Amino acid sequence: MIAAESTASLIQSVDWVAVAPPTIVAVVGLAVLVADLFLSERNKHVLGWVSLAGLVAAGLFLLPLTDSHRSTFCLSGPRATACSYTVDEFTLVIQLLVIGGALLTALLSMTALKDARNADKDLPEGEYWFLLLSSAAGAALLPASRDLATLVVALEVASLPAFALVGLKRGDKRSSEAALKFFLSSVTATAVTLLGVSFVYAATGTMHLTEVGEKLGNVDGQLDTLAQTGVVLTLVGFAFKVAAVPFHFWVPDTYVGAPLPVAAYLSVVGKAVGFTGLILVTVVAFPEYADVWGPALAALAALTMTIGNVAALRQQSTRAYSAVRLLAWSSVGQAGYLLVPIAAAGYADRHTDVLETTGATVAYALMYAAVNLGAFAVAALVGRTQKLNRVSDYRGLYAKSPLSALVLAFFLLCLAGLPPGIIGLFAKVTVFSTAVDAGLGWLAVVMAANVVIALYYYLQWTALLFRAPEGEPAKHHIPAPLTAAIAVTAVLGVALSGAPQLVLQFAEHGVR
Amino acid sequence: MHLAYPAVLAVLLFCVGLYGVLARRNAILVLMSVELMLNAVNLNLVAFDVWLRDTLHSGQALTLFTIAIAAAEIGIGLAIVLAVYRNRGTSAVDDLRDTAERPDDGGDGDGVGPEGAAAEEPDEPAPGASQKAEATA
Amino acid sequence: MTTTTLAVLVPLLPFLGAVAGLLLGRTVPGLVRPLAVLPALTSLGLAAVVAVRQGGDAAVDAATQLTPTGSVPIDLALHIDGFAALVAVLVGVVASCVQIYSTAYLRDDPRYPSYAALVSLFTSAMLLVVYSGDLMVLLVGWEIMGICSYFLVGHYWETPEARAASLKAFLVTKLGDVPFLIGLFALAVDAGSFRITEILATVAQGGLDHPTLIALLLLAGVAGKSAQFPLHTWLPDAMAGPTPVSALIHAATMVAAGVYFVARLLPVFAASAAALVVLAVMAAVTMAGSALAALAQDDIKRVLAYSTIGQLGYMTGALAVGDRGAAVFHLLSHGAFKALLFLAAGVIIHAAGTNSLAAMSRMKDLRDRVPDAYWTMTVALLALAAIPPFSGFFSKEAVLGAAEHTATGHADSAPAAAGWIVLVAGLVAALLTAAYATRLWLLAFRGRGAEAPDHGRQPVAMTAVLWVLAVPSLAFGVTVGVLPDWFDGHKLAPTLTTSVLGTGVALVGALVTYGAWRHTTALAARVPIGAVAAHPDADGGQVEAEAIATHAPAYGNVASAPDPADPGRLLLGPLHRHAAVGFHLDALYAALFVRPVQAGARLVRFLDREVVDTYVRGAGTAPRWLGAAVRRAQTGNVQTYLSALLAGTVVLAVAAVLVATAGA
Amino acid sequence: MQFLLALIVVGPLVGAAAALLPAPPGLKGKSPDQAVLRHGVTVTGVILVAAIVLALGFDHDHPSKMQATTDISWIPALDVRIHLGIDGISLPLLVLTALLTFLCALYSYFKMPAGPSPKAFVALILVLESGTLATFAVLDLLLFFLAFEMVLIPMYFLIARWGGAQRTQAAWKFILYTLLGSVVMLLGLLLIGLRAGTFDMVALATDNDRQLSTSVQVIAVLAIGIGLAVKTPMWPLHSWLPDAHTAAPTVGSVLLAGVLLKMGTYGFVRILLPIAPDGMETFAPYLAAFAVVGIIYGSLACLALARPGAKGDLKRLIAYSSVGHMGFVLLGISTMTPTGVNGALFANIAHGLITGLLFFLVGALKDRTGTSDLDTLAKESGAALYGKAPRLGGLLAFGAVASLGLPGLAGFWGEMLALFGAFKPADDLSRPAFLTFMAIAAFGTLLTAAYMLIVVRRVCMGPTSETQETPRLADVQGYEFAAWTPLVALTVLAGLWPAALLGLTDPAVQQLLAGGKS
Repeated sequence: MIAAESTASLIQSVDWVAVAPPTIVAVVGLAVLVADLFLSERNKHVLGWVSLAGLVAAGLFLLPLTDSHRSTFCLSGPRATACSYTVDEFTLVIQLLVIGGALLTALLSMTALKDARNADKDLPEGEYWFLLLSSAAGAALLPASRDLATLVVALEVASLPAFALVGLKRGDKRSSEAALKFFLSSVTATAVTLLGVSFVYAATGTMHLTEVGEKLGNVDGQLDTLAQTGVVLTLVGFAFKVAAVPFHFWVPDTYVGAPLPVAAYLSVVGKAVGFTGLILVTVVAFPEYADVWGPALAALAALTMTIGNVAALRQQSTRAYSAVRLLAWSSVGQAGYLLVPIAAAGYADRHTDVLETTGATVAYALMYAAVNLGAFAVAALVGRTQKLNRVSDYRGLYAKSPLSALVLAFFLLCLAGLPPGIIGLFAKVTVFSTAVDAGLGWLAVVMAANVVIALYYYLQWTALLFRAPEGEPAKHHIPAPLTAAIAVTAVLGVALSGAPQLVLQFAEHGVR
Repeated sequence: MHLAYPAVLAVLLFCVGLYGVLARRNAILVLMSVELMLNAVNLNLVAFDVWLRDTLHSGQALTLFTIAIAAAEIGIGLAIVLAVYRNRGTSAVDDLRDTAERPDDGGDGDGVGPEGAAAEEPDEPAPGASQKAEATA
Repeated sequence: MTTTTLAVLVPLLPFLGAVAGLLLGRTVPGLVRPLAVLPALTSLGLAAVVAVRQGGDAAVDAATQLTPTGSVPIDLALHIDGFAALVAVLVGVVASCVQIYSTAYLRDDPRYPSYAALVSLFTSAMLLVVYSGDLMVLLVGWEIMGICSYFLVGHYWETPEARAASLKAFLVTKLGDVPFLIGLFALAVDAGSFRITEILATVAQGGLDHPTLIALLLLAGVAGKSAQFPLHTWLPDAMAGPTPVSALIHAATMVAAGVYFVARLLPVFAASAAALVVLAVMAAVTMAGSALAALAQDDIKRVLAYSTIGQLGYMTGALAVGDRGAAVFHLLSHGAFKALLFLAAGVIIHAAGTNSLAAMSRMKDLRDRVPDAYWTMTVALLALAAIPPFSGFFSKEAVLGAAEHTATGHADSAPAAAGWIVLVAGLVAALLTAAYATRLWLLAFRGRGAEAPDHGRQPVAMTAVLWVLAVPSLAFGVTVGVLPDWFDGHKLAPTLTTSVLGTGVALVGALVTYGAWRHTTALAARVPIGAVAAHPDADGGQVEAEAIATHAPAYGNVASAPDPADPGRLLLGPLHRHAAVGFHLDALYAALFVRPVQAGARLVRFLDREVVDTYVRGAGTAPRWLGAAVRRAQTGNVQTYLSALLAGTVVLAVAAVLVATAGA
Repeated sequence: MQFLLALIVVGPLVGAAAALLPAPPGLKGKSPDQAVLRHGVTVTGVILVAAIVLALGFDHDHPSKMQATTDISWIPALDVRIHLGIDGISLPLLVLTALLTFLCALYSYFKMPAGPSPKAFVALILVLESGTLATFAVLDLLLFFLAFEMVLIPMYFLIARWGGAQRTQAAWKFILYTLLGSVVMLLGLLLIGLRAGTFDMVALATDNDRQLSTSVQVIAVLAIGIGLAVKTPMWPLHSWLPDAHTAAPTVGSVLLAGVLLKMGTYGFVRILLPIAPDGMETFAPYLAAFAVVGIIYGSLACLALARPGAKGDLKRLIAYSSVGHMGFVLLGISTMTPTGVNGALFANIAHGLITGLLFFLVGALKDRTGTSDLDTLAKESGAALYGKAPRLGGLLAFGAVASLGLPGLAGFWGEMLALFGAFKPADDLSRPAFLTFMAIAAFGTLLTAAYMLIVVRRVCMGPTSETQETPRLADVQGYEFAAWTPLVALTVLAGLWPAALLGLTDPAVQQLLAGGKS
């Protein structure tokens, strides 16, 4: 009997419903990989629809979890509260963001894959879908993880397939080169993070975030500097994924080299992984060391914004792939805005509205995800005819396809934060208010300057859309999935502009 | 044994790996030094686990995970390096400069390149090769 | 119809006439002349009725609130006492005469409709100033007069002189109006209202805390508007406008508004003795300087302009000695005969084809060509020179009597010094006035040489008006007995000593000039001078425009002419050159005001382009330059990326730890 | 009444959307361009009628009470409520905006500015109108910021696509400069909103326990003041205005000068004066100093441009004159007295009418002679416009005279009351400082008169040599009369009967300055 009990106590009870979303995505991924072996070249597109269905299913599974807080993989015995996998509102929102982002990327990928198949540039479909789904699974796992081990594993599961995805265009020299750069940078960052984790483990003796939070309070004397170094080093890995400044060098090269849907995926879901990790680590694990990571993140945010916007400013519109590179630099700039609320959380008084300030990051991220994916979708549309995807190729898009030009203009102005992009404006206002509330006056002024610099290149591109086109405006038919992607993002953007409360509610009462 | 020995050894190992990553030209050697860094962290974790006498042995559990992750990384890393080697004939890390927007010299080069390509693009469908060729211009 | 409604109609009718004229001017040409003349005549009649009804006893007061302002409300108020009633009548008379005269003078001028509308707008503004009981509404009338004078002086905008004169006229009066406005603010704040009655009540209780400063501020505005010493330079140049305009604006009404304003608010000025002394000095300098300058002018209208400045000096002198009755009495009589002089001058210029006295002195029996102008002008000149039976004698003696009364210490309202200054300057000016009056009469009508050109009879409208105005110039002295009960009771009859002194001095002036003229007239034959207008048979306005335009090229400068036969040149001797150009005041003002402002303008232009813009452009290039640096850092070599990554980590860790330890 | 105000604010947006759609068959005019321009005229006409009905329906006995208010929650997270309402201060501005936009639409119906599709032109003007009307009608700080920014993109495209020479740089300078100002203003608004707990202007204005401490107020006034000063424009932050005006099309200039500049000064009166009085007291002398320097600087710049041989552009000159006039408005506001603020609001409306008229006239002159450069127009001694086009010359003279502040026309009352306010500023402001400011500003009126009349001399007057028949310019057309007579009539009406505006604004300003107590 005792053995039974002891064995019973050894086997953890797993709450399958809580774990459902990432598991479904992973299982479907495996199914796609296996199915790829049996399918002939002709009906490879079925895999696309299967993956799409899998993602939708995972999305639906989020619904039952909305009511209660569920935790699983908890420690047995006295410290029952420390669980590795917790599903709370924050997790659900981020999982919604990840799965939504993956869904839109899938839509873009279906067109990209079909074009690649027509132009017989071999882009292996089976592997593509498997890698995409596995990366999505990793990304979905991360927000729910509540201990450092799961966090690092989730980070790696999200990143490794991404390296492969970037390098998937066989025979394309730039794609493999981009993959290598992305790989080397990411791996180094992960090594540094692991080093940080080990130091934190040394100082606190536990891996669970909540316990780390308590133990960090009373670290004895000489381990103190070790703990502080550990805290900062742990942030590096996630700051790398968010593409904060000193770790942003890989972004333009990778986005240019990677296939466009993958670049879109990285800019949205990759970044989501990064700032979710940052929030969990800083807000849940290291509240005691707020005076360490607070100023660090504030400096990072200011630097990221400025460097991102200023570099985007200098993009010449006639350079090859300048459109994608501009979107890359703009995503670096937007990462700066995402970091501000987290930095503000460091300055807010400890226990009252700590989570309310990071809620602003979540709200801004939702807006950024929808709008950025929309912009990438239109870039993909234009990229289908103009191979080089230069910004100057967008001249006179209004004459060719008025609707997509209007939509792109709307997205760009949302990113710039100017009406008619009302949701962009209010998201920025939320971020501004967290900075002002936390007393980060200088950061707010830097943000103000960055809004102006950002407007320059966003509006330059928007103005270009409406200028008279050179040469004959070639009417071209837009494939179904691409139209679906653009339509979804556009409707999402306009709906949110109408009722920003849907997104900004997370900024109000925090994300428990 | 006092904790300091393995900790210092781990940090030294980490620094050696770091040097390898920064100094080495050949991609394979860079991968090896990355592997070295990860193993330094494993050593660190195991040492702390023993020192803390952690009943849950979470340090060693994480080491197992890290080893698994390192294996996966090396798998992908080698695949990528192989692809780079096949495409460019060299795996030297520091002359992979194509995706960068060459700031000045290539400035107009890039500009001219695509123009040239765009000009000759419409008249004949660019086979994969020519697409590659002009991209490297 | 109560007196108030009549009084409201007086300024309203010309205003409506002006608006109608401006709107319908081009569409219904036939209607223009009646629209110009009728409102003037009816408002004259109504003004007379109001004057009779008011009859010198209690002032007619009525007010409704024009607008709240947040502190001191502005009311649309009427305050008609004896002075206001009579001055309104004078304005009505002169305005009607000018309108009738203009119908003939500008017969075939295409821009007559706008001209007539502006003159009636001007008349309504002047009547508003005369009747208004609220200082802010007075200021509205005050400035509308200024802008009407600007447009009317600029009537011949083809000629460069008119373009320059109109701008100068408006700017100099506006320069005076700026301190004037500040003075009004001070009054309003101390009295708590813009109403004249309240202000006078406050002054009575000694409520003004800086009476001298307020008086000086108001004086600046008065000097600007009434062309007194410091700000008089615009009046001679304003002669570039048509003669009827000069007759109305620069003789009878606008320039008199300043004097009228001071008369209305005399207690404010009387509150500070210093202000009265300043006023006296200003009057003295004006009288003497302008008389000298008048003697040296060659253009007939500029002589009259300087003479107007001198006579206004007399009125301000009377105010300086605290006797506003004498001042307004002189204002009324001067208004009549000076308007007559200007209108007659218009006729003469039309007949002779030139406005230069030198040219006229070389034409024989010009007086037979224009007999009406000759006789009426002689009457007016005698009145100007204050020869006994004429109106000028009585009004000027009233002023000199008041000055003598104060000088001998009897009056308590003004310091004796002011009295002496005004008396002495008055007598000197009387002598010089007689001198230039005789000079003008001799040069114009006693010319020798070629036969004056004959263009037939002058239009009856012009000559009739001359006779109408001749009546008051001749007979106005009779009313010296009945006027005081309209004014505040001071006796205006001429006292013996001043009248003997004044008349004697005047006769001496006339005789000396006659002697000088007999001596120099022989030279006239040897030095032929004469520039006659190109279109002698055109209407008065056309001839005058050409005369003005040709004077500067023909004679070297717009004021004097190189005529040795001019008695003025003999009398003034070395002073002649300076007097001709108004003692170089224009050059002084140009150096003091105009040049620094232009230098300031150049500085601002430089500042705007170089300094303010460079900051803005610099702010633009800074991010661009930073962007170039970042793009250069993007080398593409992955090892630089890694080293940057690790360096960043180290820097971040060290900084964070330091901040934490320093912080903790 | 609420529905009317909501219609006024949202109507133009719906119109703009409709303008982009292909014209409905009913409205098909001679050509699609004609149809869309007619659509523009009808929409702005409806809005103008609605504004006039609103003004008539407005309860003139208590203009200080907020009327026609709608108050529905929009974003609880940011505590943003769609709170619209008008009182004595915002009603005149609302009507002025509706009128000016309607006149612009009417003018461009007959004379389409050179540039691409009129469809986009009409849509942009309608969005611009909606933005400006919202700015004056909104009573929530963040909505004020949203409306403040909604105006930027349309104005940028108006200048960049339909403008004249160097339009791109001018458009960039305009939008980036104003955006920086408005984002800095956002910081101030957030500071107030977060410290005081609500973004609602009425609540903030009437709460007298002043949760906002003086230091917070000082920072807020500085931040918001900079944003509003850029828009006004105040002296050192004005360099975008001349370029924007020189490059903008006629209609763009009229709207920019007539309406957009008012948003800055309205912000001062509606937000800073009631909500942060202590902050304003610390900054009042500096604001007055900058305003006065602005007056002198603007006038001297105009004098430099008007000098023969300076190759000055007429539109640039009028732009600098706007800097001068807005200097008076700021002086009025900085006195913090009912008289001064009344003067500021009156000068606001007067400047809108007069400068709008001037820009229309200069635009017409530029269409006729092909250039607005003063030297080419007035060759050496004047362009004699009185002779060539008497009515146009007359109107230009009227505009110039109204602009230099002739009493009896609208321009005078605003400046006079501002000076009168400065003569006796609020009791805790230093009297000698404001007296010197008043003296300098009064001297400024003289400079204004100087350059205005120099312009009249060089453009309207001049030799008409009968020898060669001077090329008769086309005199004022029918549609030009239709567009300009309302402005002339209103200028004269406001000049002769100032109570029409001051009656409305005075009670509202008294209550505003008294901290909403009375």
